[in-house]
Amino acid sequence: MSRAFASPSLAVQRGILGAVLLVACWEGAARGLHLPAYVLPAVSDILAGLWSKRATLIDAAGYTLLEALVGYGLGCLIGIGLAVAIALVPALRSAILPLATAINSVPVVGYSPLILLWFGIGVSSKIVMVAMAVSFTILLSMLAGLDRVDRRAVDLMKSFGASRFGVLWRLRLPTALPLLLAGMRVSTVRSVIVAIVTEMLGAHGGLGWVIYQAVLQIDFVQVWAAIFVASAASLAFFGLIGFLERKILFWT
Amino acid sequence: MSSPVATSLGEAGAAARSIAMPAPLRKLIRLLLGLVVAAVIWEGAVQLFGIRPYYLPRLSTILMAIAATPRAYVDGFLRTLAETLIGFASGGAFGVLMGVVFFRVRALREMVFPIFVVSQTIPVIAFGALVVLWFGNTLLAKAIIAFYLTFFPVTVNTLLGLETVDPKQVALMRSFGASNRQLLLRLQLPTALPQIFVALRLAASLSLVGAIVGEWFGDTTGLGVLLLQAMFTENVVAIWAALLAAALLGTGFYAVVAAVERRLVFWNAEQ
Amino acid sequence: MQAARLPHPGPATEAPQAQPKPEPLLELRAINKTFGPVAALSGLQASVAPGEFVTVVGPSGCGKSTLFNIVAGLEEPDTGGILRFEGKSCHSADLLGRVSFMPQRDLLFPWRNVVDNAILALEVEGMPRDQARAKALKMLPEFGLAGFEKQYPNQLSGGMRQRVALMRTFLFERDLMLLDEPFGALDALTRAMMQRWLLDVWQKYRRTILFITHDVDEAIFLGDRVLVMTARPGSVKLEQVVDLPRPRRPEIVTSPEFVRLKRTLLDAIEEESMKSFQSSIAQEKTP
Amino acid sequence: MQAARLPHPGPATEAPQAQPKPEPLLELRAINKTFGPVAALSGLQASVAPGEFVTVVGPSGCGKSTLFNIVAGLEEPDTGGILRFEGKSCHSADLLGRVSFMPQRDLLFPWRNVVDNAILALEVEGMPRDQARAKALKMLPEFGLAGFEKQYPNQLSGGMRQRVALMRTFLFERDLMLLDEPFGALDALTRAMMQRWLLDVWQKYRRTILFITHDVDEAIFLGDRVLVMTARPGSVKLEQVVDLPRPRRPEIVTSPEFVRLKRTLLDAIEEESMKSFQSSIAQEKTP
Amino acid sequence: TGSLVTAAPAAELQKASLRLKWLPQAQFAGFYVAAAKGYYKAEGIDLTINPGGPNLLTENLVATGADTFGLSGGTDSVFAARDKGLPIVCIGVSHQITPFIFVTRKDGPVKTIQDFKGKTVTTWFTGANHVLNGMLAKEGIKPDELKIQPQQVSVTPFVDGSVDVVTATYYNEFYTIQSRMPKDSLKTFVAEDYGITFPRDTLIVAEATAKEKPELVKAFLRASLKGWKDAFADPKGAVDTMMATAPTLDRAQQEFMLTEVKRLMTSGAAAKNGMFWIDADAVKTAHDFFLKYGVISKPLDLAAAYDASFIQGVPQADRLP
Ligand SMILES: Nc1ncnc2c1ncn2[C@@H]1O[C@H](COP(=O)(O)OP(=O)(O)OP(=O)(O)O)[C@@H](O)[C@H]1O
Ligand SMILES: Nc1ncnc2c1ncn2[C@@H]1O[C@H](COP(=O)(O)OP(=O)(O)OP(=O)(O)O)[C@@H](O)[C@H]1O
Ligand SMILES: Cc1ncc(C[n+]2csc(CCO)c2C)c(N)n1
Ligand SMILES: [Mg+2]
Ligand SMILES: [Mg+2]
Repeated sequence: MSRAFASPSLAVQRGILGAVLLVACWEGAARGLHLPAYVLPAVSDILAGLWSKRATLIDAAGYTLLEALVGYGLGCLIGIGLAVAIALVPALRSAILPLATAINSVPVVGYSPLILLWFGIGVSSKIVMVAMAVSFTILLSMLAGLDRVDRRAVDLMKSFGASRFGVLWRLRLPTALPLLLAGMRVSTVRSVIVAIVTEMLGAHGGLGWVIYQAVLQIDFVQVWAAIFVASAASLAFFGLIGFLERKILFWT
Repeated sequence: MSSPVATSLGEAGAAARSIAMPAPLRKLIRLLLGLVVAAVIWEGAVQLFGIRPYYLPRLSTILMAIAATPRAYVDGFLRTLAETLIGFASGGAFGVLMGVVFFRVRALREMVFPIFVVSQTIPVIAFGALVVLWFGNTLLAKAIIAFYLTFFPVTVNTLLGLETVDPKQVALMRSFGASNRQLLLRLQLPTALPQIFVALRLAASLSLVGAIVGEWFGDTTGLGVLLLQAMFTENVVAIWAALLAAALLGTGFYAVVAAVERRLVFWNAEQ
Repeated sequence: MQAARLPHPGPATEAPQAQPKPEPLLELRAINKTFGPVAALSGLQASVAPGEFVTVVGPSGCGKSTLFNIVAGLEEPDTGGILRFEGKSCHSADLLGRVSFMPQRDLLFPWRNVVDNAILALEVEGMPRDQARAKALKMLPEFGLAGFEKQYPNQLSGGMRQRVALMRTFLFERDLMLLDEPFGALDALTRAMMQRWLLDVWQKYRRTILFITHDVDEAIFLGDRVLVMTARPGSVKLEQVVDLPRPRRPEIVTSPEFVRLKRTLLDAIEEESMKSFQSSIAQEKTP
Repeated sequence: MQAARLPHPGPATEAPQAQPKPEPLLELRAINKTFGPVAALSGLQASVAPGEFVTVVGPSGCGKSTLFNIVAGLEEPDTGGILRFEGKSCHSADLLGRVSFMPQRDLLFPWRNVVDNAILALEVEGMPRDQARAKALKMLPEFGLAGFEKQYPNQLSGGMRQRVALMRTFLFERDLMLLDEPFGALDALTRAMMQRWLLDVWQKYRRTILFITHDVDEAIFLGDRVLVMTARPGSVKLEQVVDLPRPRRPEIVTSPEFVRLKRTLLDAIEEESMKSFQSSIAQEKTP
Repeated sequence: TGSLVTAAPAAELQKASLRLKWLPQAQFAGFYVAAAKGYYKAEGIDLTINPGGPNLLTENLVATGADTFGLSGGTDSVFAARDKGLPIVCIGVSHQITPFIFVTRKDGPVKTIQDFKGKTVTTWFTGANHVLNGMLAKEGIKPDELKIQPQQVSVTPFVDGSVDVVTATYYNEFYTIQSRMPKDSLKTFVAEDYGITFPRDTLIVAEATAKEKPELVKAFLRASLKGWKDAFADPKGAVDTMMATAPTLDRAQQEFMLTEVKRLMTSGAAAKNGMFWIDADAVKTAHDFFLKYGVISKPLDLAAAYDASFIQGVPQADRLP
């Protein structure tokens, strides 16, 4: 009891200590060994660079987050939709699942050339890439969730006279929710990363584009500043979905 | 699995199955059949709907392109496979190790784990250039990128798995006078194994991502190189050829990991 | 003592005992059920009168749950058998939604609170939520759940969870209730509490109950009649009328009549369970 | 009948009954144990003679498992109490590895087959695997597990799993065995089989057994002595010597002496369980 | 890479690497030919050729010592690197004239550069954008008067007509466009016509290498030049070498590329002075140009950035193709 009470704040303190140590080592190495910026810039320089370029970086982050969020939303819809379709029409399973697994076994980056050729270097190719990456994760976790349902609970619902849809709505979907949300949480970081990776292969804007440009302009402080912003954006997105997850899954 | 005391009905069932064909062979045939059907649909659809080869070339064209320069694809496949394997093995081993260390040393876990989490929000491609800078144009550099992508899920799942150990089982072992080491090897790691394998299956895909992306940083051979080459020469057929090779590698490696899982974590699969 | 904290469901009336049976509510004749090579039920014969409390005991795997699944409409028996409900011959599937069924585990939905779990069947029937909730709220005190309506299952003890599951079954107002080992997961003491309470509630609502148990004491304590099933393939081996007066006090379990009944039943069960135990040892090698 | 398929562990000898006790193997005096604000045990007093079979009953949460954890060396009691083992005063931790302990659930390791589960304790002790396996293989028939040595736990029935767990406990040859509701998860019929079998094995190996159960019939059927514990904080409310002859036949449960003992114990338990039941209902609102 | 010439004693071989600006293709044929024929070994160099990639920066890898030699972006990137303090020196310039052209359709609305106004123009923001800006400035057009967009990997948007003007290299995209559109349907705008020369594909080394191992640098240049001469003398053989290195390349395109690259490498000052010649005037013009358009922040020491002594150290005969 008392330990459980004491440990959260201790954990936070240790977390902060860890972060401080890391930053100190980084700063110390960069300054102490006089590492040039193109090898590893000091954290203080990166933060200064971040501040001076904040307008550009915020714009770029907004651009990337837009792609990530739209793709994420689309991916979630597709994944959930396919999973529900499979749950309602079991015959679809043997058609959709092997195809999905086969497509999913190729890294998403592998598709980037085709997606860029098909959808251009604008926002749409990023959205498609993100949606692809997200929808597979969601489909698989949602299916696992829907399948996890207790057969006896299904029988119970049926004995009440519930239809296939009634069982889905009142039993399968709530049962699937924990796994679905876990998949959605993991997908947040992935969606931002996929957006950035695709941007680096060609884009009109966004953090990946900023990073690409900055590499070519030999501005490594800006590269790292953009990485910091990307990381912060990912964490915020991750935190948001994690927060929603805890709110929604009050019973676990 | 076969039983010395089987009922006659049970034996009849088993006999019916063995007449049909051994299960692995049946699976293989079904897989091949599926592939053939997919190939026919692909080939047919492209012809039937007159899809421009620029968007989707015919499967036969792609296969012929591979057949024209088989060495390039075989070499690329093997090279990427090597990078994937090294990254997977090192990432898996380090991931399990860190999972155990974090499980044992709570203070370290609280200090380092958040940093691990943050590190995973950084897209590899953003610091791939740095890896080449630090580790050169070597197999090691690619493997490190694959490693970076794989270790974290393994650490997380190892930790999760170790934490699901039933305290009653721990009490039982301790009542036998078990040491910490015995506890870890005989109880905690086996308990965590199913969870670890969930991550390893994920890591199988991720290490391939790492290898391919790693090859985008100035490598000479590999499926990633072929993909990049094809992409920038707008050679759609070559893009598809590289994709198919990657799909073969990805599915194959995943299947191997899954098969090893079925073998090692037999008690979970049979529930 | 029995009502110490448990609700008292009104003045207890004497139960009708071994009266000349009226038209049976449920009638089963020559019921067979096979799963592939496994014969679960074979030539099963039974009937249940309206308002009767019939308990069923039998060795593990003898087909008790299969019998319930058939009566609940979830599983069709092999052709040839006769299934009559309320005097009319019917298919198993016709009974879907006409029998209230409580499975072995409580199967509460963790995302629904006590009231919403209780009204699940009503919701499926299409009753508006508000109306269903109002109905359930009125019933809460009788089930010893007053004040717990907003709690979620993970906040309840095992006994309370079983009461919520029973309330869900009672709210699904059907003439026949099927209870499959409802107290199997409870420890012996909580179980004794729940038995007494169930009798009180039953005597108030007067539903017909078919009740599976493994515990002979429980079967005698609760039932008007005990059906002993044979080892697989299951059929009825013995129908024992329980001529103990109601309401039954906990002390009854050490009364001579009770002990005499128990002896009879134990002997019958012993015979069957040895059979099934032996065959299970032989079969366990092929899980 | 009882030995139909079960192994017969040699000629059963008469158990020593209520003899003037020799030096006790285990002695507990004034044992207290608190978990933060919760007092689990308070002033517990008990002793167990070598070779004795002592059963423990008591309401849920009264501290039975806590008592076992202390004796198994897993939990230190509060200072002040006296714990003596084999005549010597000791700390709880000194008992680690000196008492063979079987927890409530079988806790078999699913990745180990029957033999390897059985030899777990021997392995921990450092015995080479081959030697340990050979030893276990010789014991298999007695535990009704002959031919099952290569099976994995998920291929076994509940009764067989319990026998493997018991075998693991027996192979860890210590003078005192602690069995915490070993048959709690079994259905009533399998449970009856296991009880009779345990008596046979015990009479062959003559270990001292401390046995927790919720089932009064089981406590009387098995024990030389039954300890009834009070509601939390637990202490011994009643020590009832069971003066039934051994070997005990299943029919004994309907014998008048048995029923008389049951009545006495039930009354004592009833009183305690009502206490704990009421306090648990009062507490459930604040889980 | 088998060696045709008996190599110098292995013990004396000095390890070195060349980092290219892009993946293996005929644009770099000479280096591969030299390596294949053992010319580097003959000069005592054990040379590894490392390809580039979309997210790699040759200047950076050479500056940090990860690679010894680099075939980097061009004069613009050399200036930018020096401007950021990267200690690199240019030891040779490969493409003596601007390799980029701006392509439009003959029957389209764009007849003169004035017609760029209001049109969609795509270009690479990796150097080509400076050329475009310079050409527009020469014509008095402000960049915001047209829609300049980053150019994607593919030229399809141009072929499909959704882009009016596309940027191309003579040796690569121009080939792709020509293979996908009717012959003679294209019109091109050439930088030199607007008085702009933008030498690209620069050979660089770290300052330390230039100072401490001048012999190595000279040896590298000699071997490379031999390779290029062979490549131009026997284009078929050179393309064979490339195809052996990257078998999935399109042979016809590689042959076209080698022809174009030969033109770029032997035009301008190189026609007289030979390949990799550093034309001080062209460098100065480019420097002033970049200074004017803000590509570099301050005037640079051109002598420190471009060291012509190494290439001048090679006999002229060996430099001429
Ligand atoms: N869907 C099914 N498919 C195949 N076999 C089944 C199926 N359902 C039940 N069985 C088999 O039928 C037999 C009877 O099962 P059932 O569940 O009715 O037994 P039970 O009497 O309820 O047992 P328990 O007391 O353990 O609950 C068992 O041998 C079981 O394995
Ligand atoms: N580690 C612990 N921390 C806090 N409280 C504990 C701990 N272990 C046991 N308790 C509390 O001590 C009391 C006694 O628990 P114990 O497990 O000994 O009961 P029990 O008699 O074995 O119950 P049951 O019959 O349900 O197994 C309970 O109220 C329990 O909540
Ligand atoms: C993302 C990206 N887009 C365009 C180019 C330019 N480019 C593509 S191929 C080629 C010819 C080889 O030098 C050139 C100049 C690039 N480098 N990176
Ligand atoms: Mg059942
Ligand atoms: Mg306990």
